[in-house]
Amino acid sequence: MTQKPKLTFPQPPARPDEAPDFSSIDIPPAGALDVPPLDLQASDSRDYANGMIRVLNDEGDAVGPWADYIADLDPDALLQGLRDMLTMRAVDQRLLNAQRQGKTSFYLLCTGEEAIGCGFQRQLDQGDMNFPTYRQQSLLIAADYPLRDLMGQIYSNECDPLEGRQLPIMHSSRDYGFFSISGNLGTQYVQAVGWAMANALSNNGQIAAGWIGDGATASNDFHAALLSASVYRPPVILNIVNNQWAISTYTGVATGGSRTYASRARGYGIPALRVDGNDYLAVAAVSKWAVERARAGHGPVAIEWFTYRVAAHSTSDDPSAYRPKDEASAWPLGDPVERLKAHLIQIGLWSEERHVQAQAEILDHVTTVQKDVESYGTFVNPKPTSPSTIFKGVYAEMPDHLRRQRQEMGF
Amino acid sequence: MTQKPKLTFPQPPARPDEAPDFSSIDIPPAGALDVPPLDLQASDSRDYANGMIRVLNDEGDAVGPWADYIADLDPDALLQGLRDMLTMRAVDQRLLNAQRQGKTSFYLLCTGEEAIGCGFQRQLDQGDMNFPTYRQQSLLIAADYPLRDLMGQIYSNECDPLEGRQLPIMHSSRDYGFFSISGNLGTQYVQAVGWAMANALSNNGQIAAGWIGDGATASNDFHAALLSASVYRPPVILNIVNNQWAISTYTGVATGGSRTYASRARGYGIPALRVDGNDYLAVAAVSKWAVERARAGHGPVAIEWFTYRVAAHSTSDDPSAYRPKDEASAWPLGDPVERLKAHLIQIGLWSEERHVQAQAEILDHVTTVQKDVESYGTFVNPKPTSPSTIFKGVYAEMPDHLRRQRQEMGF
Amino acid sequence: MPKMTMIEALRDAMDVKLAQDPKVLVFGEDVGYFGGVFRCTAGLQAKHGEERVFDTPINESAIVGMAVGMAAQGMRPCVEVQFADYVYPAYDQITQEAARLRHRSNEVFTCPLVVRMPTGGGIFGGQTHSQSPEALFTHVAGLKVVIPSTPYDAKGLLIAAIEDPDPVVFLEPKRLYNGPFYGDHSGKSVGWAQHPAGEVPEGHYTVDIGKADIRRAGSDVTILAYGTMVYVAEAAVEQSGIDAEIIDLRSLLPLDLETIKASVEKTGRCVVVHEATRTSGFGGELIAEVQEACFWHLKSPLQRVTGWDAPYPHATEWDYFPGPDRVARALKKTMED
Amino acid sequence: MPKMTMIEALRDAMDVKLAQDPKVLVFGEDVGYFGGVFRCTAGLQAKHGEERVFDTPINESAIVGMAVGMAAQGMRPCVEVQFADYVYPAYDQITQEAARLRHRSNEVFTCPLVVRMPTGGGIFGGQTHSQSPEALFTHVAGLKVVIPSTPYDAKGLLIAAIEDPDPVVFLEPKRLYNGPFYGDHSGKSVGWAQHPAGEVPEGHYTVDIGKADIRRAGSDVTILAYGTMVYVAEAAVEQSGIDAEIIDLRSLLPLDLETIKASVEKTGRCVVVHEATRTSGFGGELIAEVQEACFWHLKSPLQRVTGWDAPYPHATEWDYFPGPDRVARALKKTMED
Ligand SMILES: Cc1ncc(C[n+]2csc(CCOP(=O)(O)OP(=O)(O)O)c2C)c(N)n1
Ligand SMILES: Cc1ncc(C[n+]2csc(CCOP(=O)(O)OP(=O)(O)O)c2C)c(N)n1
Ligand SMILES: [Mg+2]
Ligand SMILES: [Mg+2]
Repeated sequence: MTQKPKLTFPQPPARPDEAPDFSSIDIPPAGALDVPPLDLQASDSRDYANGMIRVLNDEGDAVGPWADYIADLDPDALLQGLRDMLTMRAVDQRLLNAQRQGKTSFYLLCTGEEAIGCGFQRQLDQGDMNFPTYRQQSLLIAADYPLRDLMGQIYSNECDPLEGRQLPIMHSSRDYGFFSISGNLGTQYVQAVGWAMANALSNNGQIAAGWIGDGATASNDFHAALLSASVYRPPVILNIVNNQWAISTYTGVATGGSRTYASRARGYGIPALRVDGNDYLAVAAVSKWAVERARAGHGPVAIEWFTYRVAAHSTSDDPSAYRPKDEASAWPLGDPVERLKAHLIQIGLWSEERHVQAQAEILDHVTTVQKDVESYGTFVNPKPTSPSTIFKGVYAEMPDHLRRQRQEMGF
Repeated sequence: MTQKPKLTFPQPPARPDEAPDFSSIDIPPAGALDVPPLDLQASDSRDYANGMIRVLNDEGDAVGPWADYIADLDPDALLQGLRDMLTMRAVDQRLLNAQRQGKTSFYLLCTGEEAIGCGFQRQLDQGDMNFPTYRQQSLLIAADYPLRDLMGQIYSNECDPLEGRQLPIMHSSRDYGFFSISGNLGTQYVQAVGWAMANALSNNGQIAAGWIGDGATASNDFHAALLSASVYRPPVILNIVNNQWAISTYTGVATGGSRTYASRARGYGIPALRVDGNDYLAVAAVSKWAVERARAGHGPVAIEWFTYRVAAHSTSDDPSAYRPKDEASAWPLGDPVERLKAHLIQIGLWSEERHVQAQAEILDHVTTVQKDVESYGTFVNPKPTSPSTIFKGVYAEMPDHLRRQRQEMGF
Repeated sequence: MPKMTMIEALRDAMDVKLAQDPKVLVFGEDVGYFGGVFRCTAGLQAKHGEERVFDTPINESAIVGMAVGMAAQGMRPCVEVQFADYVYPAYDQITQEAARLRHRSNEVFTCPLVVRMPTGGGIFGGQTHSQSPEALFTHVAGLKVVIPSTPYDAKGLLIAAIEDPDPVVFLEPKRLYNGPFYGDHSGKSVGWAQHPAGEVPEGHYTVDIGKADIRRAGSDVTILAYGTMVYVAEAAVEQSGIDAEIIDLRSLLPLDLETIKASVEKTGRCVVVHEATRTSGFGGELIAEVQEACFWHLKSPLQRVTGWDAPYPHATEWDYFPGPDRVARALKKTMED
Repeated sequence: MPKMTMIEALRDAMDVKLAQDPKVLVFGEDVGYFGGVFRCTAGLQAKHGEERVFDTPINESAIVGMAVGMAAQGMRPCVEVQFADYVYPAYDQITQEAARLRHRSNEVFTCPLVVRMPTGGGIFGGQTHSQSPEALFTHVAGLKVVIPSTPYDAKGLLIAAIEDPDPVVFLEPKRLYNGPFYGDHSGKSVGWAQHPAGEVPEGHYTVDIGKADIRRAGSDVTILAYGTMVYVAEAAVEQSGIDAEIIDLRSLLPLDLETIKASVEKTGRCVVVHEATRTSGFGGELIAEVQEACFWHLKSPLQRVTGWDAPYPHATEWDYFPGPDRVARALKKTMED
């Protein structure tokens, strides 16, 4: 079997002119994996890193040990989960529309990935801190972040807590456990480790959670983060959102020969689990476990959330140029909203009618806030923030040269 | 077993005031591991990554499947291996003395690690390229690099192929398969991958070998290299020299929770092996296997060479400040020269007398070359290279501003 | 002659070189199948194959680090960093490795590579899609740094960069990709088809690295500009009515000091314009050189019009972007002084 | 008052702050148990514990990245990069993260951290132990950049830096660690015990960031220098007999333009000295500011004496290092012009 050295170039399962094909993705049955002890070691986490924790089966039943693990979750929490996801989807849709109408410069959806941020955030406590990427607005929704602030940021108007400084979607809110987003991929991941170290050193009982996309696991700071978490073992949860795509690049270009991203983390001696990210119950259960583990002082843990980026990368992107148009509908893990809805109906907590009604109520609420926020100005109807915000907060105290420049600007 | 989150700080087995202690290092018996097929997959390499390939046992016998694998190595090759290591040690000693006498600004020994570079290099072909660190001068010795060039570089005099530009030990020789050393740790590792990719693309049959220290595996480019090798699968061997120390920092600070460096590489989907680096036969055998594998087109492979840095980090360092003075002598894998010597005596190819004689001859030869090279100038007796070398080769063609600066300098 | 946008001209340059020289390789994030987020490499993989044009993981250090190894082994990699704002993870490989490899190996190993990156603002990209980091490269001996302002120059300079025996940082003013931009706050610009510099010859030609271009002859004051600011300078000249000589530097390192000197000796006044933050921007270097070379000809202090010393903002982009008003004001001031 | 070397002064600054403020943390490569390759942190771990002073893996991006996260969560990390030449892997975290965190979060998250790094040559360290990368930081809004030239300033500035609410890049001229260095090619220098600035008060005091120090009053020409070059300038003044005013900038960002302006308006001449490569070095910025502020007072072109635009060499170090001869020549030239 000797051959000439020849480079390999990882390929996606299908390109635009082909039929979607996820046959090579192995989907283990729901309920197959145990709940490990909180002090799980990397060496004992192989099956969790290579397998997939799933709770909801195709029939909408919650099954297996992880279902038992969150059996005490009260019905309100489940309904809240559904409402969170519906709110997220409504917000995304409304803001996408706003961008299409030229009312904001840029937007980016998390469609299909709502369960991950919504389910995770509800397991955190006040004071815990996420270090998100630009696709985790769902954390804010489930943190009950005021929609006015969220939308204000998108319109860069007076309602924007960041006073127009940042590109839309680059939210920041300390009070709601959402670290200021950076456009530079990966950097936040090692910062999360540092924040968690500060937590441990100050003994404040808080934890931190890093977030990164599958594509960005390739960045250097992914390595920097795993390494430092592995060395100092602070209370940090290292989340990897594997949504199969990084703009136009298939996840295989970031996976390389690794079995899973979770297994790569395991190579650093960090216990790692892989989870059905479209299964709200699996997300809630594993998040609860991970949060408990971190808070109890068992050190870092890595979680690969397996999902699919249903939307375009952003409003600057058209995915039909690089993947089949109908790939999302072929995604074998389904839609997180539909799956939770089915389960809630199954257990008698929900119905089609209530669903339709809830959707309408939520859309109504979101639209009302949006209209109000838009009254403070949009891109087509600007009431811009003062240009002098440019100089505000570059430093705690404005140095002379900035004062001179501000004067030159006319302020 | 709940506890408060508390940071861990990896500790070395012993500090200066303590007795050396390597009891926690697990040394498997020689001959325990098989020779895997050339197309070994990462998933099948677990035992190789966590175990240790050893050929020479405590009695000096070559045992097990890897001994058979190189059974056809002719006696001259073994004797050459011993001579290479003796030469390396003599060169190191002479140059250390020169530094102590103020004849050069800096030096750095590879004592205890000679088997690795010497054994590896002899398995390469002309045209293959190493991307070494500053502690792989043994590659040059076993490539029969002219001692005059090697020493010239140390004295930065007329004999220096680099014309005094670089710090002593930062060798560079394309003809001898030794890529120009950078002082910036890690950078060469991903360059090796790029070079190997160029080999595959040009179909030239050559391979590349990256080298990195245990401490420098923490650097970002270690990750960049493993990742890109994993994605494109070029003919590259990724060597990790784990000599237990990174200046004053114990290897545990770079290992973190990983079992071994080899196992970390395996997390990237690259098959990985861990080898007794003080066992010349194990080095030669595994190197031969890896070179064959790479050349046959089976993609990247990672090798952790397990060894001990007997010397100080460099002439600027005094290790007695951070580790027991006698730690080296307690090192359970012994001395590579002594072990090969014992084996050669055991199989009747060598004797104490011949050893003493060979040592004397080698020292004599090295000293003769050294005296000659020193006649071209040293730090205490400088005949410096022309200052205009500063401007030579910054660019292929000297731009105007450099020409003006050179004139300003007086040339 | 065919009309091309700057994007098409850049693509054409790579196409020409890929066809001509099997050693040329093109890669980067989203560069392969899709053809780049700005579509600069669209169609090149389909035409030249995946071994020549390919996608990479999101690791700029790996992209440049691989390129350094390839270049040393005889290839001619031309890599893309998706935005100049994301070049920093590769800063080590570019400045410590590529830049010094020739020198440190006494010219035995060399590093002929090109790092392309879209630079500058004016597209409401906020602080991580708008930066102009040229001064961080001009400080590094061993690098060349170029920045075209027309499709014609873009193609000619990129071919020259790929053929250059040394590493070239190739900055692409993304605001000019589709047309010249004069700083109009509506953001609108006419396309390159309407501009004479949109005429781009087919096939192989080069524009010399290290030669500036006098974009407008004038006698009152010299404006030194590059990239998007060349057009802003044109607009400012029109607006102010001052007869300025506009020099498009095109190459920042090496710098065409001769052309600059001749101009400033003639005009006695000089305004430097760039989009990057002011402090330690390339404008400082230009002023230092000009005052030294032309001191006895100077009639008034050299002026800088630059981005403010603050992160590039999103909403107030036009208050940050050094537009024609600010340049015109500086021109008037220099004439009054 | 006790006599201290610069190393001892730096160590004392960290010791004072570690004792005073439980939020202060010190870490970096070899910084913990061993106390740093230059021994700046020797004894601090033993005294303050491993949770406060510790060793890190060899990953500068991780060191600064962790520090950013810690600083945002209320700590005051003071980290060491072993040589300034190795700061590049951390360049992204310093310039894109630490520098902009306050601004981008509208001051909700802040980043009070210090990145210490030995800088400059004169120790035969070759191209990767001799660099002076200050200009790569002065170009970045949101950072402060300081560089002491005496033990007194080193301690006072480091305490001020640790207490500063914003990120500070703290450059330590390693050639001055053990004594002032006047550029003598023998490499020898007397220790700080022989120099008045070796007197360092015990306990807490600060030197304001942003204030220059007039090291020698003079009337003929102003020399702007920092770090090791302050002493080289002193030697050049002695050698040339020219009555120069020597300003030790101490803080490059923010810059004490007032002090500089007052001096150059008086002398009408100015020579800038730094060890970094010339093109796009901080000297360019200084000259641009000075000529703008003092144009009508200038009697001759502003001069730069800098490292050459080439990698820092090993054997020919003294031909690269801008020594007293070159500075004296520039002083004479500026007086003749
Ligand atoms: C350092 C850096 N390089 C490149 C980019 C450009 N970029 C923005 S998003 C993106 C893809 C990220 O994909 P992934 O991490 O999978 O996240 P997803 O968009 O799928 O949520 C790229 C390449 C960037 N922002 N930062
Ligand atoms: C990027 C970078 N950071 C720090 C250093 C300083 N440094 C030089 S050698 C060294 C230790 C390296 O240890 P290891 O990789 O284990 O190699 P060994 O010396 O043991 O062969 C350090 C920290 C450097 N050269 N480059
Ligand atoms: Mg993705
Ligand atoms: Mg080591």
